[in-house]
Amino acid sequence: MEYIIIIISAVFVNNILLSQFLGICPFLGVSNKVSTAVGMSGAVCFVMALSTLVTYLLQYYVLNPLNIGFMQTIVFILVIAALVQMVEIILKKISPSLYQALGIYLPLITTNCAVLGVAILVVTKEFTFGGEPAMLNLAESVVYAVASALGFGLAMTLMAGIREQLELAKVPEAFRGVPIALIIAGIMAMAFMGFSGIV
Amino acid sequence: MAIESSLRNMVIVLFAVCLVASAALGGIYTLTKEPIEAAQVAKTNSAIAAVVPEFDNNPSDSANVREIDVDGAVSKVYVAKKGEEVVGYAIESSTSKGFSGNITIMVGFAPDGTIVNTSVISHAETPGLGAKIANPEDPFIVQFAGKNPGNPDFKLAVKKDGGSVDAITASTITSRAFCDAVTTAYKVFCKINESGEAQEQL
Amino acid sequence: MRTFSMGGVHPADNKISRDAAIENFPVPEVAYISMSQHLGAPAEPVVAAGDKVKVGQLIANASGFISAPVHSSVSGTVKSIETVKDIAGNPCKAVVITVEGDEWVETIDRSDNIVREIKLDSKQIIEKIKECGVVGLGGATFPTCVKLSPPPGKKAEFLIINGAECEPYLTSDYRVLIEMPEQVLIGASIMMKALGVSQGYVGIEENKPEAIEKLRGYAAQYPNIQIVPLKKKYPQGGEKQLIDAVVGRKVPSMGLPIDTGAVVQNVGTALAVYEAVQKNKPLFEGILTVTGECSGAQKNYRHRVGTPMSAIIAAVGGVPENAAKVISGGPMMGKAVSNLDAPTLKGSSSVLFLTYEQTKREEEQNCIRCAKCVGACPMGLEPYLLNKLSKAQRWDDAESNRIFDCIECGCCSFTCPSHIPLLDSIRYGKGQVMKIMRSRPKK
Amino acid sequence: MSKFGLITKGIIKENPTFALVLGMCPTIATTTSAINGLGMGLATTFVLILSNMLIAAVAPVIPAKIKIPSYIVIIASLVTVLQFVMQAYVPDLYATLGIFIPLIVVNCIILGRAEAFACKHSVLDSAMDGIGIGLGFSLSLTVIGFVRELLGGLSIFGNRIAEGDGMLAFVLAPGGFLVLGYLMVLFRKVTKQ
Amino acid sequence: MGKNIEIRHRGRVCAITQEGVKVEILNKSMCAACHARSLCSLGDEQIKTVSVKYCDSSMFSIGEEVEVVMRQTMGLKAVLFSYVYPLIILMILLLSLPRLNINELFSALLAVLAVAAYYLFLYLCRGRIAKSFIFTIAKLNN
Amino acid sequence: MSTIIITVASLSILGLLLAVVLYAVAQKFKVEEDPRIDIVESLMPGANCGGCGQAGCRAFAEACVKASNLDNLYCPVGGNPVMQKVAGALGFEVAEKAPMVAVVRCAGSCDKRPKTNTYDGVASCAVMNSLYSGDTGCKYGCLGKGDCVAACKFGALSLDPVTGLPVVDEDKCTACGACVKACPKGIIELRNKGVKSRRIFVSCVNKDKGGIARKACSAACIGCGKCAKVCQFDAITVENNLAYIDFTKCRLCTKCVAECPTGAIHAVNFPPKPPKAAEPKAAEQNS
Amino acid sequence: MKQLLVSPSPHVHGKENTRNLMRDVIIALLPAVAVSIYYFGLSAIILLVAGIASCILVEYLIQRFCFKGKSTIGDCSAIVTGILLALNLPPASPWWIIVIGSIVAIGVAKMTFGGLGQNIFNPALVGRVFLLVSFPVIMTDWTAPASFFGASLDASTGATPLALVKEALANGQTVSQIFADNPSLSYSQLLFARVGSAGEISAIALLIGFVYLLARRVIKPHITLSIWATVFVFSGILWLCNPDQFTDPIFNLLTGGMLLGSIFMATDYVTSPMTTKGMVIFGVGIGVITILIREFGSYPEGISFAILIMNAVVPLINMYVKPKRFAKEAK
Ligand SMILES: Cc1cc2nc3c(=O)[nH]c(=O)nc-3n(C[C@H](O)[C@H](O)[C@H](O)COP(=O)(O)O)c2cc1C
Ligand SMILES: Cc1cc2nc3c(=O)[nH]c(=O)nc-3n(C[C@H](O)[C@H](O)[C@H](O)COP(=O)(O)O)c2cc1C
Ligand SMILES: Cc1cc2nc3c(=O)[nH]c(=O)nc-3n(C[C@H](O)[C@H](O)[C@H](O)COP(=O)(O)O)c2cc1C
Ligand SMILES: Cc1cc2nc3c(=O)[nH]c(=O)nc-3n(C[C@H](O)[C@H](O)[C@H](O)CO)c2cc1C
Ligand code: SF4
Ligand code: SF4
Ligand code: SF4
Ligand code: SF4
Ligand code: FES
Repeated sequence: MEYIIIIISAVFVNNILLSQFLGICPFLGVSNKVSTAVGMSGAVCFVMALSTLVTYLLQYYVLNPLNIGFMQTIVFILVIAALVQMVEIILKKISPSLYQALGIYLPLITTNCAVLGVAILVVTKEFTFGGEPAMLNLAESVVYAVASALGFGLAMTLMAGIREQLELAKVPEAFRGVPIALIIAGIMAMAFMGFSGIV
Repeated sequence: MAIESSLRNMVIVLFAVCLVASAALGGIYTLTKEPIEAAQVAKTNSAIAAVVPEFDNNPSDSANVREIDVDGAVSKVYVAKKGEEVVGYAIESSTSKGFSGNITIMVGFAPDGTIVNTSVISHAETPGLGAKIANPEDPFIVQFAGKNPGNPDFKLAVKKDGGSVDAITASTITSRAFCDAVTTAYKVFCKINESGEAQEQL
Repeated sequence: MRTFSMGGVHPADNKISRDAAIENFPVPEVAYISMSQHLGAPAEPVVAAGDKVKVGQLIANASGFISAPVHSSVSGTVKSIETVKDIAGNPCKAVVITVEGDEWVETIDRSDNIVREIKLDSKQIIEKIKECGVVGLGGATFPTCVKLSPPPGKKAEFLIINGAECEPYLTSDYRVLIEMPEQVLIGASIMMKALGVSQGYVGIEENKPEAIEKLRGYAAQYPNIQIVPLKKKYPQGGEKQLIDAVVGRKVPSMGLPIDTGAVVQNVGTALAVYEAVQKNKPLFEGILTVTGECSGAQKNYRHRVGTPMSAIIAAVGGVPENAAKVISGGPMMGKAVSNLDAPTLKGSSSVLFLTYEQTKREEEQNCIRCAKCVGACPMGLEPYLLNKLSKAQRWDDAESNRIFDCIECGCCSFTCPSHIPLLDSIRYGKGQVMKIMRSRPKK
Repeated sequence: MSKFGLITKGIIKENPTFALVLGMCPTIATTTSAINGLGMGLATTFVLILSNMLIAAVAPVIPAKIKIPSYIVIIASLVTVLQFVMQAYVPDLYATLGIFIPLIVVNCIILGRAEAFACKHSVLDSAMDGIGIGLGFSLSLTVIGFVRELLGGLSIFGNRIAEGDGMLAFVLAPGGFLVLGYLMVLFRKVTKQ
Repeated sequence: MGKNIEIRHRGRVCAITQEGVKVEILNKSMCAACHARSLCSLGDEQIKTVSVKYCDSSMFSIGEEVEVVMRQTMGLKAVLFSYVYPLIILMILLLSLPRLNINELFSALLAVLAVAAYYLFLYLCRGRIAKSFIFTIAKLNN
Repeated sequence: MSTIIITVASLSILGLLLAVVLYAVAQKFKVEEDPRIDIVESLMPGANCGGCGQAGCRAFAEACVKASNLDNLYCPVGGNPVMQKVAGALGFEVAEKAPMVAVVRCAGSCDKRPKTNTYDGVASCAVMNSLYSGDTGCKYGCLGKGDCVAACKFGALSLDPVTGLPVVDEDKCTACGACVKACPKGIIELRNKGVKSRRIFVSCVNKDKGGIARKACSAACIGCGKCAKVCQFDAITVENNLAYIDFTKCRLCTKCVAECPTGAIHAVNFPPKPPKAAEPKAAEQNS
Repeated sequence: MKQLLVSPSPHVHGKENTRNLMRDVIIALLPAVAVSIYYFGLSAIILLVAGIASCILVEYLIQRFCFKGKSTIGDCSAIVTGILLALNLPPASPWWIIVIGSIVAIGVAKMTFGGLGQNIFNPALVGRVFLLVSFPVIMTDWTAPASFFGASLDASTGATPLALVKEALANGQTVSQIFADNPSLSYSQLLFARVGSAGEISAIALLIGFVYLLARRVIKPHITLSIWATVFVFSGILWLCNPDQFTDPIFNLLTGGMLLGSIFMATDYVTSPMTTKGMVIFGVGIGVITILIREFGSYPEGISFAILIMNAVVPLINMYVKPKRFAKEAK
């Protein structure tokens, strides 16, 4: 049950893009094609899960015991950057053709604020599930990260669909590209406010 | 890019960068440690000062903080004293019944149980609506000062639920939650009173 | 009542020339016989200036597999072989003949009696049809002999005679059905024999009850030909739609009718086949409706191929004062004529006059995404999308949305409340996509 | 380019928000009021200037392959320092800006300037560049915050100008997107980009 | 849109071997055309090369511009293999192990190990994978 | 103090690990992009028009960096100045290319070429062309629906409302050739810009016999061959009833201009002629 | 000789046009308009006039001064938006609020995208939701319908049935208690006149409009019916599970903006799918989200949000749900 609440909350109610404002740059930049958006979502889910897992362990099993919680930012960013790179090497080593297929299909995901943001949120923010606020445990953290990524993917896919349609519409020149995407995001954020209170 | 990217160079440089950076960080951390703690204390104290009469002790000093458990929820109680005399209790209580997320407030009680003032420590209510609770001058907040929840004339609930509190327009939910938090605080106060501590010090 | 399974529109049928019996149009003084009267390669002239020709004499040979010979429709002297302009103003090669008398080739049986017995065998029939230059008269003028010889591996199962005439205004097929019903049925039987099939159908729209009656009268004599009344809905006569309506099979996308076992031939084609095989008469005449509310007269003419269209128009009193558009063919699929001096062709089926009010195109507005075009498309396409993709020249996407399936029926343009000329761009896009698809190496 | 040019280009031609469309997250998240926007802008500027200068100073001795990680270490350290300072001296602002302070690390503007400018220029020029870009960023955020505060809360820099409520949507999530979108169009029109 | 959509990228032949040709992708992603590319850490700056086997390498010459064609489903499949399946493994272990009273740290390590094992498995199957990711190249006809 | 030590130790360890990982990464992806690409790209006009035959300016920049010489690479938008700079940046020699400009070879304005019917379909030359020969007697001439105008990314083309013909703005035209591809009638040609922007060309593409051509359009080339005779440089050929001036041979002597009985030969940007000339203003449309 | 017209086929055209379609929608809305004027008198008239006028004006000004194009107000779509926006607001809303709503509806949601037919989101709903989020106090201040003119001047305020139930549930009451306490929640009240937005108070008037639209073939029934079916089934399941917590399906169908939204707003051509299959998916989505928000969310009513959210999904639906093609491709 807790997991379901986390998922609904992260996907719909507190959508990482539309209400937490994380990962807006790729949202505006890469959301041109639905297929890419879907592929990106899959990749982001994995990257977020993995990096949240590792940063969670670091925070609770290294930084906190050593009393150097303030090293969070610097440690997280370095670890995430290295992780992403490592996954890349591994994939390339595993199967060059698989790696190539990925490569021409998706832009490389390096760190962006969504990945780091979720990693930090998970270990700093208190969450409430009806009762007292509490920190998330490991499994919950990772579920939260994946759900956030799913929310990211959802918003991204919707936006990509809309932009593919708008490509054939007569959107005024000055609005083309980023501005219209922002306005759509604004209206979507408004629509998503309807979910408030569901969890 | 004068330097070649050999493994040795990379390790040395990165090691050096990290070394310097971390040393600097550690250093600055120790330097700012105290001001940060002071800022936190100041923040709590000013929150306390807002809800209780003037005091001259340091209520957030651990000696003056007690943790009281009411209905399974733990609330912090800060005891404010002037000289040796207890002038009030600042009770931090929170509720999850807000419109969005938790609301944590500080309620100051005079030793007789009269509410001296209330203030909001954290909340996530909607700006312009529920967020009015964070405005100390809002009529909604003002109406609590001087009331004693123990007094039968003052019923700690919004009018819609048959109480005596005027809700914020279109924010019944927030108003209800606020009342709920104040009630919790009052219960804490009563508990202190019951256990005789308040009396003892009087 | 049978009909096709999706889409379609209901334009008013306006068959105002329905009761005009077929008249013979006078032989012109000069005939311009085009070498491009059929789908495929133009015919190769075999006469030269100064040659004398008779009616029905071969004047040009087929120049390829998909091509058809051309016969003289008049007798006289070949004046020249030159370039003339067709109805669209585009040049085409033509044999120009100065008419002298009306002397027919002797082998043609000009009597009125109906020859019922089919003497030739399948091979001979097809050869005869080929020699006589018979082409499909339902619009595409595809050489009939090709259609009657299914490619190896494909087997015809039945023949469908297309008597739908779903286009508003046109009545030439209707008159043929009323006046020469038996000839049509014999023509059908001949083609069935050629194809080796034992089942034939004649599909006729319900707004021609007399024609249905008439043909049903012969049911006993032609037991393996069934008369099928069809709902009045455009484009009931579209080949794919007709097969769907009559036998409930669907021609696959990018496929041919033969993939469903069907061969579809127009009523006029059946008549031409009858005349070619039984009467030895090559195809050099056609039935042509002259109509339109503003037209000086409502006529169904039997015309000699190569008659200048202006002569026919002059016979009904010239282009009417209030006519804004002259159309060769029906209002849904016909071609607007820009050159009235163009000669008639084998496939010419009508001259239609429309007034400005009837034909003007309203100003185009934004697409309101009402999906009416999607509902109207008999091929299950999304015209609004194909239109936009064509305009944006996104041929990949147009292809994956199957623009090549469009049969150019015009239902979408007809129905669009925003007056978007959808088919104009779709047709262009379809052309481009087909070009790209053809240029791809076969896998 | 003159020192002055270095500073001004960040405001119009290479305005990080409106022209380059970078660092969108803090831009939308923290501009619920002009002051918050300004605060975020200045915090970023602080890191930007120092990182530009530090990187300009150390760039010559850094092998190409570890350029990015070294820069990240430098930037992240600066951000952490910023966190300390803000916690100590402006705790309220720190609380308001929340997670977006640590996220300055991944703000593309900073790493971008390091890569595109600082590592090839002198310390002084890099500082100027940092000031310019930072100013552009701060200015943009302040303007967005100003508009949102005005429409959403009927106040200017925290001073109410009228009784009653503004259009709340503008201080909530949708407003951030909408205001940024329309301001960007306005910017495009005005600068004829 | 449809099922058989292809992804096409312009590329340049950079090497011809006995097995096939190697092509460098030219316009790599949206990022390549972005004005803020040099400032953005999202940027996808790597040149990607693709080796195309099973094609008539004599048809191409080094430096020639060609189009690399890949079915879109192939891209999705690649994402599935490299990210989604390991994610599923990770999640399953992470959610189920604590139920077996295994402590958080260990279950996390086990989950990560399982993912590593999955990748090892992929590595062992790389021959088969290589067969299902096939690019084709087409000459540019203009 | 211990905090500092732990900090330093942990971060240093992390840094070391990172260095190793990154070293491995670097070994795997030896793909440092050639920095010259950025440099070359920054020299490009940034129109991303594809006029160079590449996918965009960056692709062109990459192609330049990769290429062993610049013979087959030319940015029509930037023209010689840009190519010189690119060559400079990359250390290549580059031969000057004569600047080109788009020229509309049809002078069948509304008064010279009367309409014979009214077109009422979508405003697209391509659609119109596939439907029929056009709304005038000349089936070669401009359809006037502006596909070329739509194709031009530089706003160099516009339809003259009076003549109904497209007009090229010389200053804006970059000779990218998009309009040449767009015109279904093949009317637009890229020609040398010429000395002082002076050009002489036959503004007609009608291949009909003289009489027919003349009947359809009073400005048509009737293929009489007078111009070819008068040209001393063999620049003019007449084929299919149509004269063509080879711009590489033409020396701008303007003799042919006066010779043409229909004024089909246009001379642009020449100083005003003595009033004798047949159609002195005929060239206006291209200037 | 006079010049002939030449154009590609077809040469004739059906009689429908955009303006007539919009006119039919306006006619279909008249019963609801009449009812709202009947019950709310002057305030309803002010709302409608201000809504229509400001929508037209905003469209005209933007078209004229920002796009510098020909005026497009002749297609009447702005009037539809204006009426629907007016019918979507609490009857006592001040006039300026609908002007703001119109600016957002037409200016932001429609013209920014390029005008009629280009928008992704339903303009009237964007306007309404913007107002709801921006002015929650005004937007939840309901006047009870009080028959006859003039009487509305000192009309009492009430809560909409949904808000009433939601509040009471939040306060710990059970559904049956609530229904027992409030006679205004009876079906007969719900069918004819109850507290709500200007246009939603009478179910009968809206159903008449629905029948008219269907009869004139302006809309297809798929979207509307699938919303109803989904709401019925989904809320029915919840209700059967726990009748104390969840309201019954009929109540859900008759309350809130359900009818107004499902008949007039979800069916907006521009923002709904192009195929019948897609329409059903769209309708089911709206139904599910509406009930989710109503039963679990903090807003008492969710159909506006539901339609907007599904509007965002429409491009995906159009992309992947294709009409049934005539035939498969040949092998
Ligand atoms: C965007 C938005 C935000 C809201 N925020 C709050 C809030 O913070 N606190 C609250 O009590 N009600 C809030 N509400 C209103 C509730 O939804 C509900 O209408 C109200 O609490 C009912 O109380 P009333 O009886 O005073 O009208 C909000 C409404 C909207 C539209
Ligand atoms: C290349 C080509 C080959 C064809 N082959 C056959 C064939 O083998 N059998 C047949 O029945 N029709 C064949 N057709 C004719 C078409 O199926 C169709 O009858 C013709 O295009 C006219 O149809 P329409 O008037 O509906 O456009 C062929 C058409 C083309 C273009
Ligand atoms: C939309 C459409 C409508 C058509 N309507 C008719 C029609 O009413 N009658 C007809 O004989 N052919 C009609 N045709 C042509 C038929 O598809 C088919 O080509 C013809 O019946 C084949 O016979 P033919 O080869 O004898 O011409 C139509 C074609 C299309 C695409
Ligand atoms: C059946 C139908 C329903 C409509 N519903 C709406 C609506 O809900 N909201 C609206 O703003 N316009 C509506 N319109 C008008 C118009 O389609 C709308 O303004 C477009 O979305 C603007 O592009 C409707 C029109 C029709 C024909
Ligand atoms: S013309 Fe083509 S797209 Fe239009 S309705 Fe007919 S088949 Fe469909
Ligand atoms: S019929 Fe016209 S307005 Fe309707 S969807 Fe099709 S193209 Fe658009
Ligand atoms: S006029 Fe033609 S060649 Fe010149 S810039 Fe425009 S499209 Fe290119
Ligand atoms: S020059 Fe060609 S493309 Fe341009 S308007 Fe004339 S016909 Fe059309
Ligand atoms: S993704 Fe760029 S700032 Fe968040």
